[in-house]
Amino acid sequence: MLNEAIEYLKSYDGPQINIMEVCGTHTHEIFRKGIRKILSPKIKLISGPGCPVCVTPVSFIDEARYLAEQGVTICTFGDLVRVPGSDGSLADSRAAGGKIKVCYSPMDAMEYAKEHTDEEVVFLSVGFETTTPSDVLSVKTAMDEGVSNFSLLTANKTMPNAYLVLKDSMDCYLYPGHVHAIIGTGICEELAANGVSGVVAGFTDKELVLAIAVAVKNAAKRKGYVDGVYSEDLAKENENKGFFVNCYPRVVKAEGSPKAVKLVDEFMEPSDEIWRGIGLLEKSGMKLKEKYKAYDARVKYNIPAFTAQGNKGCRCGDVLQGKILPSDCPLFGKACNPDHPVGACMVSDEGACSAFYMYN
Amino acid sequence: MLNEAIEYLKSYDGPQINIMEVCGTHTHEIFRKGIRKILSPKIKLISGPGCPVCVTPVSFIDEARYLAEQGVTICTFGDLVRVPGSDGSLADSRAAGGKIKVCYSPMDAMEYAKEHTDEEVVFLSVGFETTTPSDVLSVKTAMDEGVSNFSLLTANKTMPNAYLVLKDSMDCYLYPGHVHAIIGTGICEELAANGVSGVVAGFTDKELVLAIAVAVKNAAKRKGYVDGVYSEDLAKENENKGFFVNCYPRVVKAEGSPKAVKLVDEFMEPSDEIWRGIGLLEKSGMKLKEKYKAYDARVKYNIPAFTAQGNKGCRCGDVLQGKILPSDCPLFGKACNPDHPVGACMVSDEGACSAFYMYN
Amino acid sequence: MCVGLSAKVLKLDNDGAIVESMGAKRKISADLLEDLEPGDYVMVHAGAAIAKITSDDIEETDELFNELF
Amino acid sequence: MCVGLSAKVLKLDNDGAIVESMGAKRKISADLLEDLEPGDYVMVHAGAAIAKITSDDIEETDELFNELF
Amino acid sequence: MYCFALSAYNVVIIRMKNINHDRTNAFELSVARGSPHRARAESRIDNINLRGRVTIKTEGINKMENEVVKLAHGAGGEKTAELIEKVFKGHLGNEYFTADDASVLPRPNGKIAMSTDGFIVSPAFFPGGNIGKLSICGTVNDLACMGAKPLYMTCGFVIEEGFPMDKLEEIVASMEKTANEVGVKIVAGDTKVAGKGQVDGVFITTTGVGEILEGADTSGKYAKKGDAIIVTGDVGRHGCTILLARDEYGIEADVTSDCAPLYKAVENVLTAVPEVHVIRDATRGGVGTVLYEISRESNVGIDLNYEDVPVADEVKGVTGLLGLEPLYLACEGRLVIMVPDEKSEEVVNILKNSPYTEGAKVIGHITDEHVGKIVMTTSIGAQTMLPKPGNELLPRIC
Amino acid sequence: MYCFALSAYNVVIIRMKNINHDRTNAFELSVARGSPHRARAESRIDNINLRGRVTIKTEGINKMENEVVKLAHGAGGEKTAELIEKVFKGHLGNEYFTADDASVLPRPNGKIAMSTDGFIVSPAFFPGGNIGKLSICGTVNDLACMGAKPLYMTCGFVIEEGFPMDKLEEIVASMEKTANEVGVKIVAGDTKVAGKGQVDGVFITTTGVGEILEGADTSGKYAKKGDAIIVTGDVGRHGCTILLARDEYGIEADVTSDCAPLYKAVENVLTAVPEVHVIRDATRGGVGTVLYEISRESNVGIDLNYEDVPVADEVKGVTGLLGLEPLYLACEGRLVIMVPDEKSEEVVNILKNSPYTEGAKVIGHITDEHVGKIVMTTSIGAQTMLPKPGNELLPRIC
Ligand code: SF4
Ligand code: SF4
Ligand SMILES: [Mg+2]
Ligand SMILES: [Mg+2]
Ligand SMILES: [Mg+2]
Ligand SMILES: [Mg+2]
Ligand SMILES: [Mg+2]
Ligand SMILES: [Mg+2]
Ligand SMILES: [Mg+2]
Ligand SMILES: [Mg+2]
Ligand SMILES: [Mg+2]
Ligand SMILES: [Mg+2]
Repeated sequence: MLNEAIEYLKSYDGPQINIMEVCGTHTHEIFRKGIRKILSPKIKLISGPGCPVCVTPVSFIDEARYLAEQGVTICTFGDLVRVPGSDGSLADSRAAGGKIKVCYSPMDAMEYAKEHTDEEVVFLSVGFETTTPSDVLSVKTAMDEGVSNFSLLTANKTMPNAYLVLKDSMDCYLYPGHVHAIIGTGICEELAANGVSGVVAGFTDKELVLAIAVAVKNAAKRKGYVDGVYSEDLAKENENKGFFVNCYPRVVKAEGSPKAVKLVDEFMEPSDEIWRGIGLLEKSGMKLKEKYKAYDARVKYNIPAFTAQGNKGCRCGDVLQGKILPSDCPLFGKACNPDHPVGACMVSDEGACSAFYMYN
Repeated sequence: MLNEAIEYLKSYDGPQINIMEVCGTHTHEIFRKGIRKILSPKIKLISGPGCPVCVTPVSFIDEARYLAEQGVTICTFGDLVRVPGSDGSLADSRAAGGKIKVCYSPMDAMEYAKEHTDEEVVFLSVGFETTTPSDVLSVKTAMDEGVSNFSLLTANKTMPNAYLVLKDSMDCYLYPGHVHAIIGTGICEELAANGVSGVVAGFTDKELVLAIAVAVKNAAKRKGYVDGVYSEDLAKENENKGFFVNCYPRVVKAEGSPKAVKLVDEFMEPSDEIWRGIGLLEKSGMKLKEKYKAYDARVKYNIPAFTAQGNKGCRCGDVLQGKILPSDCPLFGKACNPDHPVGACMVSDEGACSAFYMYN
Repeated sequence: MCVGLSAKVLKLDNDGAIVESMGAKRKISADLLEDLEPGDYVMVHAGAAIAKITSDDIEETDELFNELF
Repeated sequence: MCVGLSAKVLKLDNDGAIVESMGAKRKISADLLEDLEPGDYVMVHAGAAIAKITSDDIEETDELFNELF
Repeated sequence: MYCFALSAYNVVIIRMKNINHDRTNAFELSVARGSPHRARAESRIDNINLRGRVTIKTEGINKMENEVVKLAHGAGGEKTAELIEKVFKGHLGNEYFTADDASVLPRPNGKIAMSTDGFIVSPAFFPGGNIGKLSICGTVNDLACMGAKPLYMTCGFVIEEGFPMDKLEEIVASMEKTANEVGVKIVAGDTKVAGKGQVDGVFITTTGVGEILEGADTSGKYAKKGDAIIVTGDVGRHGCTILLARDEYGIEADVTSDCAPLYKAVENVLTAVPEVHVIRDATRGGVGTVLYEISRESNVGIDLNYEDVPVADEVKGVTGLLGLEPLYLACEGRLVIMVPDEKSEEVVNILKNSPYTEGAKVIGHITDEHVGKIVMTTSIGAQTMLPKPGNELLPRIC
Repeated sequence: MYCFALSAYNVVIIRMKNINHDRTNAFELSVARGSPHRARAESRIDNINLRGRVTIKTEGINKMENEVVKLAHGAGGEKTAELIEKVFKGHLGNEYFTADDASVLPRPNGKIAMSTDGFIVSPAFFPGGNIGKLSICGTVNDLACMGAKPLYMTCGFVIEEGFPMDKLEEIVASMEKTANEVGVKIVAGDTKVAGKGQVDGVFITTTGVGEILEGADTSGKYAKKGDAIIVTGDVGRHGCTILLARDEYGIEADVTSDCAPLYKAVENVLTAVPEVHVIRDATRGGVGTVLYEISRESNVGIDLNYEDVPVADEVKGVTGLLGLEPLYLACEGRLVIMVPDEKSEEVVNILKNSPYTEGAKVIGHITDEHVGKIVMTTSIGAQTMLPKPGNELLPRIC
């Protein structure tokens, strides 16, 4: 079956189909498995803003480095360690003596704080709907256990507004499986009803190939093509009709995980967030509610405002919006490479520019 | 002149003369220069309780180790690092992670505290009249400069009572030059008037040889011998007459250093102190006055009482009182050696047992 | 990692769940899902089980292919 | 060290004195003595000048010998 | 043979040279009951079949277990001499071990090979070995890669004040065992003690000198188009083991380090197939890094069958959870061998029958295309690049 | 010859082999004004008399001065390769320097000597040298002590994350200079980067292989009754310098380390007087420790004229203030030589005319009395023991 799908994607000769992944792991696995290499030239994959590292603004790193300089222990997922702020990364802070601890989970960071009462511990809370519940859990547990030296520096993002902003950049989204494992597929159905298409995809090679094949087939159909044959009637009929297929049903249920959603809503509220390269998106993130401010590092440590912008030459924004390929950025592979990343997209293995660099 | 004195000491054949040094540096320099090796068998040098390390009780080390375990930074003269407490030395505390800092002076320790406000710093205040003024100066300066994380763990000792206790152990004291540079020679004159003889000695080879020669000559005279000829009249005449000669006049003045004495009296008051090997001597030490208790580590950290005694087999006390030679101690050179000192006399290079071990 | 590595629940207690994936074991939070039981397969992300899996068998993709494609 | 190493006062200020002995220099306290002046010789112990010395010349021991012995 | 008896403060090593197996030797060993030294002493005695002739007393105090390394041990004086005498010389001593500044050694035959490596692994003890074993394997393997029989080694220790003396002895005993297995002599050593916090536990630097086997001529520059690429076992075990032993990520798995001395395997291969072009041990940076190094040094491209790269399930599980690439995890007992394709089967067969290389497997070939790059064929049959090695390994979240 | 030009991020080392001094060579160096590299570049050009033919531009950015060593530099990947290429190979490279696991080297003549030492000096830079120079001198001198001409060396670095790259380069440049002076080749190296706080700055372990000079046969075991004991200069400078450089005791004095490579001096001595019995460099532990070592190894006693031991005034001042014994302070450029008395004048004269040993002096003799002990004649003509070396050096109060 896998072979059949691969054959389909290799030999596809219908109308041009543009598919956008909006999940860093999708981007990474697609590169790692060489999936782009087997796609017909008529199929284009765009790496959208799905890597939480890539969309994290410069100022967030500056805030974290500020805390590290004050002697605060920074706990973070490994991805953020090398992301450039306006004047260096957390790896530089560490080399300068700052305490930067890579953690497997926010809960581990909380445990660390509990065991090291003489340190002030801040967890860098980045990620999408998949990660936010774990961040919240760590705060809840800290409260339950009376851990007062632990807090979050939040940059949590939510997907739906990004879906809307980017809806004209492609023919079909490859929805991130684990985001929708949490929030369910209601939003996908809604988008389809409004003419925005997408398929939920899993993460194994088979799951990705299947989801892309389903996306291509349906997107082509929407453009009036079935089995390579064009029908104007079909095209007309489908013109404003989006489609949605859940290609990851073993994990993603329509209702998502209500318990996780409830937990997040109890502790957090929507906030306007800056997405690196895209700009400010209203209600595109989550922050701790006022009543949990004791766990909000910005409040707790009265962090000054950092307003630095990324390098002007960096075209991460255009890359994330599918307007250009990483290789179209004039800095790509020259001033900007994984050793000296200029933009965030070059940092994480999940970043569009980084993946493009490493696998080509 | 030196040669003349050396010749005199080599060939001396009068009555047996016992001289007691009560200064660690005297002990050390006498060994280092080989002065014992040139003395006629009729002259015996006894190493009395002059090394502040040797007379420091086991419990003092235990107190310091207790503080180190509580995370207090211990500043100390190098001599104390290897002195055994009841269950290990400060070197062991350091190997176990304690912060033990060797300092040149109490003032340096105070400066360190001033520069490291996040640490609690305690200086191990040992020594005789020569050292105590410096200890007091560090407290005075800490007060003047508002340094509140600095204090002293005192074990300061004073000489006069020891002179009285040991007055029957010998024919003549070799008074420590620098103790009397501070307290003057009034006490020596007074002792002489009461039949206790002594000479103040300096520290160079010449000064020591001179002082010993003067001591021998006068002591012999007191016993009725002049140039080897005995006169019963002379012996009778001098029977209860002590003598005193200042053989270190370039440094030691009759009045001592009034400024230093006044400073000490302002901050400290006499205290009853335990001398390792000798026991409790009334008013044989100095401690900070009640009104300076903020700088008294015992009060500040509420140190529990340590009552440990030294190893029962150790005969430091008899050594210090001139009753036995170090080599007469059954542990000497066997269980007790500079690598594994049993008693304090084996620790410091100034210690009687250590010097005896190293130079023989 | 979002990667599609499913894990089996070995043990559950008040503290959370011990899960295992190809011999690698870790304690994770079970607070985001209802009624987890030993033997269940879950997807793990950032230290929490985020979804129960119908089956560990990714071969079902083949069936799914027939169904969706 | 009590050792008889005399030191020469090079400089004095509010903070103390800089002394020198055979090329080794250190800042010490001058608070235990009255009227110290540059050029004076002192005995140093535990970071403080404890005595002014009549002369740096330990050769005077020879004279002393004649006088005392 | 060495026996251990423990005096009040120190391990006293009784060394018996030229032991006569025909004579009845009886020794009294005073070893504290429950001491690891007892087991070791017994096992040694066992090894030379003297068990019946040895009396082991269980009285006596063993203070050494509470002893730690102190700054005085590094001061160059009597304490240093004592440490060398009692810990190092006892285990590592041989006819060339010297108190002089340098050992004087017989001239080797033919060309010599020389290599050095520093070992700073933390923790120093891990499943499958410790820093001592590692420090011998690392240098032995480097020499073996150049086709050299390891002859002489030196070792330099930097030890943190407070390091437990019995742990140090365990490390040195591992070095002895591994060196003996290979037949290499440790001819000089150095010990420095650093203040608490100036060094993390213990660091070891070893240097080896070997003589090149006749006919052997290997180098990272010699890979040729068509060469088969062999890896001698599953990859990433050591890196994975250390990662787990640090316990920073709360993951447990039953993985042991592959740490092993590979000289015998290399000798077997080179004796039969001197045509081998390249041998390199995949240590820090793993097999992926080695492949990139060789593609650059030999100016060739590499085709890799990703699915053929052997990886233990547990390593897959751990790297899966953390988002790491097994090809970039360190090995300490794996070689990458490049040999003309027609000889690859023979080499694989020899390796399968040699110690520590039973898992040998062909994983790819050398090509003259895509020079300097490694192209891997993935599970879906696509060809894509293996990302270049680069930075510190950091687990990913997403 | 090397020239340095600085690109945006890294020192680019332009190496010119077989430079033809008769041709006109002009290079443009882009070196930031005020950069220490500029002075170095200029001085090098000076050295080979090319100054007039070189244009030095002062524009260009020198980012390297802000660069530090990062964990990625030790991960074994591209960053490690970059560090080796740009810092180590540039300075230390030679015909044997290799990217392979081990260097393949010509067989030495006759017996070989092998020695290793670790260097953990703190601070890494001190008046008279730095840890790089020290690490070459230490091993060169150990080989020289055995009468061996240093041929090959390896160096292992352990570097703390955050160590300034320009400081590292300065260290490596010192190694280059010292190795060149001796004519020893650095044939292999290793670099590990330890996390912040896992190591204090930089540690270096060097290992050397040399060939024994014809006729030379020295050992600490060969001291004989009647031998004169020569020390090649004033003692304790290095230990005193380090003590001052640590600035723990607030003392200042104008003392520089004696750190120096002594092979040429030894070669001069052994060529003329092969009868020399013992040569040992007095490093850690100082001359006093060496004398005790030799008295034990040769089973002899030693008579020392304490007043003849050369000590610089400043060293006397510092040790006087702190209560330390100069004989137990480390030297890094002083040899203790024992030679039949009748040859001692000749040896002293040769040393006086050799580099770094101008201050050579007889300080005592070997005796068959008081075996294992050192008896010194003091200023008052008394004879007493030199205390045995033992513990960590701790300044005394009283
Ligand atoms: S290549 Fe670098 S600079 Fe260009 S868009 Fe990507 S991250 Fe930004
Ligand atoms: S030799 Fe040791 S045990 Fe005996 S008196 Fe001296 S210090 Fe005490
Ligand atoms: Mg040496
Ligand atoms: Mg090597
Ligand atoms: Mg290696
Ligand atoms: Mg050494
Ligand atoms: Mg440690
Ligand atoms: Mg190698
Ligand atoms: Mg050596
Ligand atoms: Mg050496
Ligand atoms: Mg190496
Ligand atoms: Mg440091």
